[in-house]
Amino acid sequence: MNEYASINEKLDWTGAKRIVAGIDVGAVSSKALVLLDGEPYAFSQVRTQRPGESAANALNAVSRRTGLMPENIHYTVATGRGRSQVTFARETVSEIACGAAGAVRIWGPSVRTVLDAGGESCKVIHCTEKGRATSFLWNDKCAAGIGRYMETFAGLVQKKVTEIGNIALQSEQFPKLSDFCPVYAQSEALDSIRSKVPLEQVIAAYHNAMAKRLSILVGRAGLKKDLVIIGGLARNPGIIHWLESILKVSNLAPKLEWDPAMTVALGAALFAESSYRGPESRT
Amino acid sequence: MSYTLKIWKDFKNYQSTCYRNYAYASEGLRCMGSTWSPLAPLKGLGDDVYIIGGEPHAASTAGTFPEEAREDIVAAEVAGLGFHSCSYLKLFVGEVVRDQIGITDGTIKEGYPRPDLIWTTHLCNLHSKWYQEVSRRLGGVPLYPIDMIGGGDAEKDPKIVNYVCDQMEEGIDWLERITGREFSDERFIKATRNEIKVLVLWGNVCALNMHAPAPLDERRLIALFPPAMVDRTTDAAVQLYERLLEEVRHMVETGESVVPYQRFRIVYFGLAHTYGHPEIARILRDAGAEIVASVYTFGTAGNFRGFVDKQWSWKPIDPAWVDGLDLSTRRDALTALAKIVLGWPTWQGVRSYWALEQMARAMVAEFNADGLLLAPTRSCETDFRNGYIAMQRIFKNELPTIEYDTETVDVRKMDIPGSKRKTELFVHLMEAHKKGGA
Amino acid sequence: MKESSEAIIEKFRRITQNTHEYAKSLKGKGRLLAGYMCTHVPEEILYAAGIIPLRILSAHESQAMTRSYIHETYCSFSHDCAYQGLQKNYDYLDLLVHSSSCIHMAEAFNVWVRFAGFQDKSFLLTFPHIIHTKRAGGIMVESYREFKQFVEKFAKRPITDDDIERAIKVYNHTRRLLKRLWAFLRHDRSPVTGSDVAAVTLAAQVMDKQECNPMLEQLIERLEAEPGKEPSGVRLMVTGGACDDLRIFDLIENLNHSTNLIFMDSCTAARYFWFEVPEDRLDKLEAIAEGYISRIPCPAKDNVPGTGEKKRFRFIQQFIEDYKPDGIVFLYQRFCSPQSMDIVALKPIIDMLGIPWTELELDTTVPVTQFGTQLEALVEIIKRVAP
Amino acid sequence: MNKEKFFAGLDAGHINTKAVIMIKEEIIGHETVPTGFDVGAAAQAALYGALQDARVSRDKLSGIGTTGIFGDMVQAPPLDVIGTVPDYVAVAKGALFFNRNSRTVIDMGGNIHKAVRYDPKGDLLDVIQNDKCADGLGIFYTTMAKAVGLSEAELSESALNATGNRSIAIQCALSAQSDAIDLMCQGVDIGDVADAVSKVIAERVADMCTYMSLTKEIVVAGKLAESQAVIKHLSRLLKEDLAVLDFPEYVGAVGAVMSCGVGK
Repeated sequence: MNEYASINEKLDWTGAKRIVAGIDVGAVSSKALVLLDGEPYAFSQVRTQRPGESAANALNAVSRRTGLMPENIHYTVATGRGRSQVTFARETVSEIACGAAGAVRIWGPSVRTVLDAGGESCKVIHCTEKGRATSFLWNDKCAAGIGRYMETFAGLVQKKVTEIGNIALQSEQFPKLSDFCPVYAQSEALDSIRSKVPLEQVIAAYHNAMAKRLSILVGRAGLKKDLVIIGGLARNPGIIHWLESILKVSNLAPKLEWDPAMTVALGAALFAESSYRGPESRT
Repeated sequence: MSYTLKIWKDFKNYQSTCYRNYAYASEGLRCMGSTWSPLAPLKGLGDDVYIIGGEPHAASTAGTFPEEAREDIVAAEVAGLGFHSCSYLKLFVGEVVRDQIGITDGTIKEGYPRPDLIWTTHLCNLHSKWYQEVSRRLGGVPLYPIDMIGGGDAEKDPKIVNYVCDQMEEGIDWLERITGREFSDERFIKATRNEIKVLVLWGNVCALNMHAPAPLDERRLIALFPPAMVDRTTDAAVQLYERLLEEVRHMVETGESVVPYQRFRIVYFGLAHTYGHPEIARILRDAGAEIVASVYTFGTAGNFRGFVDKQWSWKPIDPAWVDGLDLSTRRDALTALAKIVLGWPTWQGVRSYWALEQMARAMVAEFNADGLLLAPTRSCETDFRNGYIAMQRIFKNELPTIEYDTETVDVRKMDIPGSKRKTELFVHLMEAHKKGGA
Repeated sequence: MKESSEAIIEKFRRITQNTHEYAKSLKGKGRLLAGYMCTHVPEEILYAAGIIPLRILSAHESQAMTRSYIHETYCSFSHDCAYQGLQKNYDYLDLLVHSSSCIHMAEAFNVWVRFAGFQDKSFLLTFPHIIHTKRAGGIMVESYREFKQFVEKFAKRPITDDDIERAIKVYNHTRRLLKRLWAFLRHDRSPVTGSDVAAVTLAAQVMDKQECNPMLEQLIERLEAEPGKEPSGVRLMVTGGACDDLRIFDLIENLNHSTNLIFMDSCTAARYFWFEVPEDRLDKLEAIAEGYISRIPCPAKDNVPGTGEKKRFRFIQQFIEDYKPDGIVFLYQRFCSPQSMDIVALKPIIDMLGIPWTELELDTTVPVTQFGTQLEALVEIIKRVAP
Repeated sequence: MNKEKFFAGLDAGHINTKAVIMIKEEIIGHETVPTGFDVGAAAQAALYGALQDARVSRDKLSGIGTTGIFGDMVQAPPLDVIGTVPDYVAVAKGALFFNRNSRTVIDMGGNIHKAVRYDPKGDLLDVIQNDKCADGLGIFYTTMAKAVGLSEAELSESALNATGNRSIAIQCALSAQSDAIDLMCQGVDIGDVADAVSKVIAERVADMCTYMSLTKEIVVAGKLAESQAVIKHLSRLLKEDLAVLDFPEYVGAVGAVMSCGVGK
């Protein structure tokens, strides 16, 4: 998916009093999310290649879909690894604070732990009922890139990254792969060609291994309920299934009406909203 | 026709009994620590002293319950231990975290039995930090670490021998203070002689592998030395190893072996992993390649002639020498013990690259090896990783040499695909070498 | 016109950037140079013989060429230092000295000795692996004595007690000056930044102390005269292992939010000098041993026989009390196991004090956006940022 | 024409399966297909692709030599395999076929890399294979090209035009990727990122090579050899002239034919 934009048809930006945007320039994809008077209105996602450009492209994708022009936006907050490159943003906030704020806005005040499983990094964030981050754990170096490696893995098994997650659900039994390092897991997966392990089992095993690695990070940070998962990997049913069974939690699956990959951008937009309304609006 | 060891069962029983005693003892003293330490001083406290040692316990737990072991390690990482710390350590701490303990007889006891004291050594970066963490988690168990300073021919350096003796001497006062028991020198001295005897006997067993065919293979060696690790201070242990030596001697006389088909003799540097990973052992076996000597199985709980004027030898020490040792005073016994412990090959290599290199050279020569297999252990902070990479650089042009990563008990970090690939290549290179090629 | 504090700090920074150039300038003055890789080497003994000890530092150059000498799973600092030897970057050294250290730096030392031509100009001191054993001092004195004899033979001159006493006093002076410099960081509106202090401290480890001390005195004098910089922002304390990469400390003080780096507990910073050697003792070697035992312990050697206590934690808690950090940065070398064994036990203590923390896992390269994000997130948490 | 003896070489690797059709000493057809977890199917596809490319019908084949990590798994009929050799044997024979004076070949594949030293007959003298942490360098290169939105050829191209001198972690493909992306997020020029990516691959391969004495001439095989940027750094690090073989990706497959004692 190189460019994608969606819009809440019920809203119309022309009449809006406050138009703010959150831009999340992630390592793999850049997202833009626009709030109209505090309500999510438009969302877009593009590949991150040159962060500055990608941020602009994300916003342009919204414009093409809505006619809303960058100059119509009153306030923009940038977040994500490439946030420093977003020249048109008024301020930047870390994806940790944004992830917490966005997650609580979507899943409500019962959220205490947010697993942000992104393309290049995974973080476990603890937060208050108001969506304020109180602590976080960043993946250790050996657990970097789980998201992007999932794409690479899909390529190796010649499937779409959007379909392997479902294939992973087809087997509960399989020879385990290393759940310590994506490179090891990849090598062992390739080696299982020799032992003629059925492909769906290899795919399941790979998802199981990556979910196990994520669950170790969650456990290490401390699993305070409710747990929610955001970021690109949250779209992957295989990862969700294994996280639920390993961590013994339920309802990790994304909400139908909400793409979990938008959550951090939403958080940034919430920061933009409160900055635009001024300090008194801060919770 | 491959030979089956008669004494096999007795070894298994001895090991399991030691662990059961530790796990289920209702009275007596539970002592924890690296059994890679002088153990005799503990026996000065009485016969009702039950020992659990970090490495052998972790190893046998992994051997007995592979899946549990994997979960133990994960539990330790969830509890915050380092992703790159010793996996023996993590498995061990993992059991404490999960509040259970696995025993080699295949049973798991719920509720981790709290030790009364920890008596251990420190040489690598982690050895005594391991037990600091256990002690912390169990609410502060008294801990006495002995600084096993050294490497190289430390056992010949009076300043180091005295340093270790003095620590043990103070340790004995500490043991009395902590346990409120009176220390019996008589018991201690007896235990010391046993401990040294077992170590020397094991050295004799290993040295018999210089014969062709080598009577024992890596898989048997790794299974036969744990009793010496678990508790080598008892009369029972001495008798076990005397009988083993007798049986293996007889094998040599009759030219028998547990694996008679031996086209290639391999010298192995690394923690034994062929036991836990038969698929790798199989590649070697199918090609008639056997590991006939390995520094880990030989030198972790075994003593050899070692350095005689700076030249290393794997030739055995005459067991009669032990009976002749003058251990009339506590200090005599401590000195003898310090020397024997500092003389363990595995330790001499830890902080001395030249010792490690000499051991390898001597092993290749004395065991008439066709190839050198180096398998550094990813998570090991002692000599099972130090210097190994450089050794490939040094030996590669002298004889077929292969190096691949392995692990003690953390299968997630093992390089199964790579080790299979490289093992096949290894066999290919030894073939070519025999033909006068590579 | 007197030099400004900025100018003096710049001088120190330049020395950290051109350590070889500086060392060669000493050589130009006819001095003998001894490199060392671990701060357990008793510099005083070398200095007493007129030899300048200087710490071997890494170059932060990402390279794989040491992977065929040292195993992957050794810290990037040891790999990088080994590389400096293989690259012959330190060939001007007259001597390489090491004391049995953590396994990682020991491997780096081995590479120099075996493969980088230092076989015949190196010395390895026997040094306790547990610093708190009752007899540690005793064995240190014995191995110091052997070392002293070696140095006398090497320098072709006897080392008198007066020589050693003079060296002790020079080094103690450096330590006191560094402590005074660090003391600025305790207060609000410090006239000097933490990253500058880090740079000066690092420079001191590669300098002739007789040249270093006057520069430190000048600097402190200037700083005392200056009004403090802008009111301090969020106070961050670093605790961890070897880090001679000043980019990290600069990064910590150049975030989106105003921050001050107020303490660095590591063997390339506080652990290097945070102790003194008793002066005017009869037995000089005993005095040196006593001094080195009283240091902030290296995690690899920190275990009190009988209790298993980690003395290092007492220091850290004291530093927290004195320097009042708002947040803590665990900065440690990837693969440094002793550090991780400390951190697992330290976190509960830090949590109890209610101080937020984050972990930066060091490699040769610095992932600026990742570390930057982690640090900014930490500051946001401290400032309770929320929409 | 019917007297002509046609032979096929199949190199079944972790990532790609390569096939060549040869007549005597001449390569008349070749094809690469992703192995994609079905070695048999990939072998068939590669073989038929190569046959088409050579305009030779299946029944004209006198025999097939196989090699590669899964070389022994393509025996399934209707493929009449006349011989299977290990990848390091084939790559030596293949390298010698392409360059009679070569004595060392550095083979940089998708998942693993190795160096092989051989005598004038192409028989092994020494072999070194990569460490575990250096697995997947080829995959990494492909992934990074995708990440920065370039083809692999373009990645090499822009690396060669790099102005800066950036470094990324060399621990493994994972750390390297993570660092490369970090540079990207700092807004570093793509050329510099590409250069750092090529450099890290060369570093790992060069380091492995230092275990062995590399006898001249030294040649390079494998798909990564197509990256001039990688070769540039590799030759700088080894301080050696490196000749990239024609069809570097097919050296193994050709070697498989040669190893079966045919093509002479």
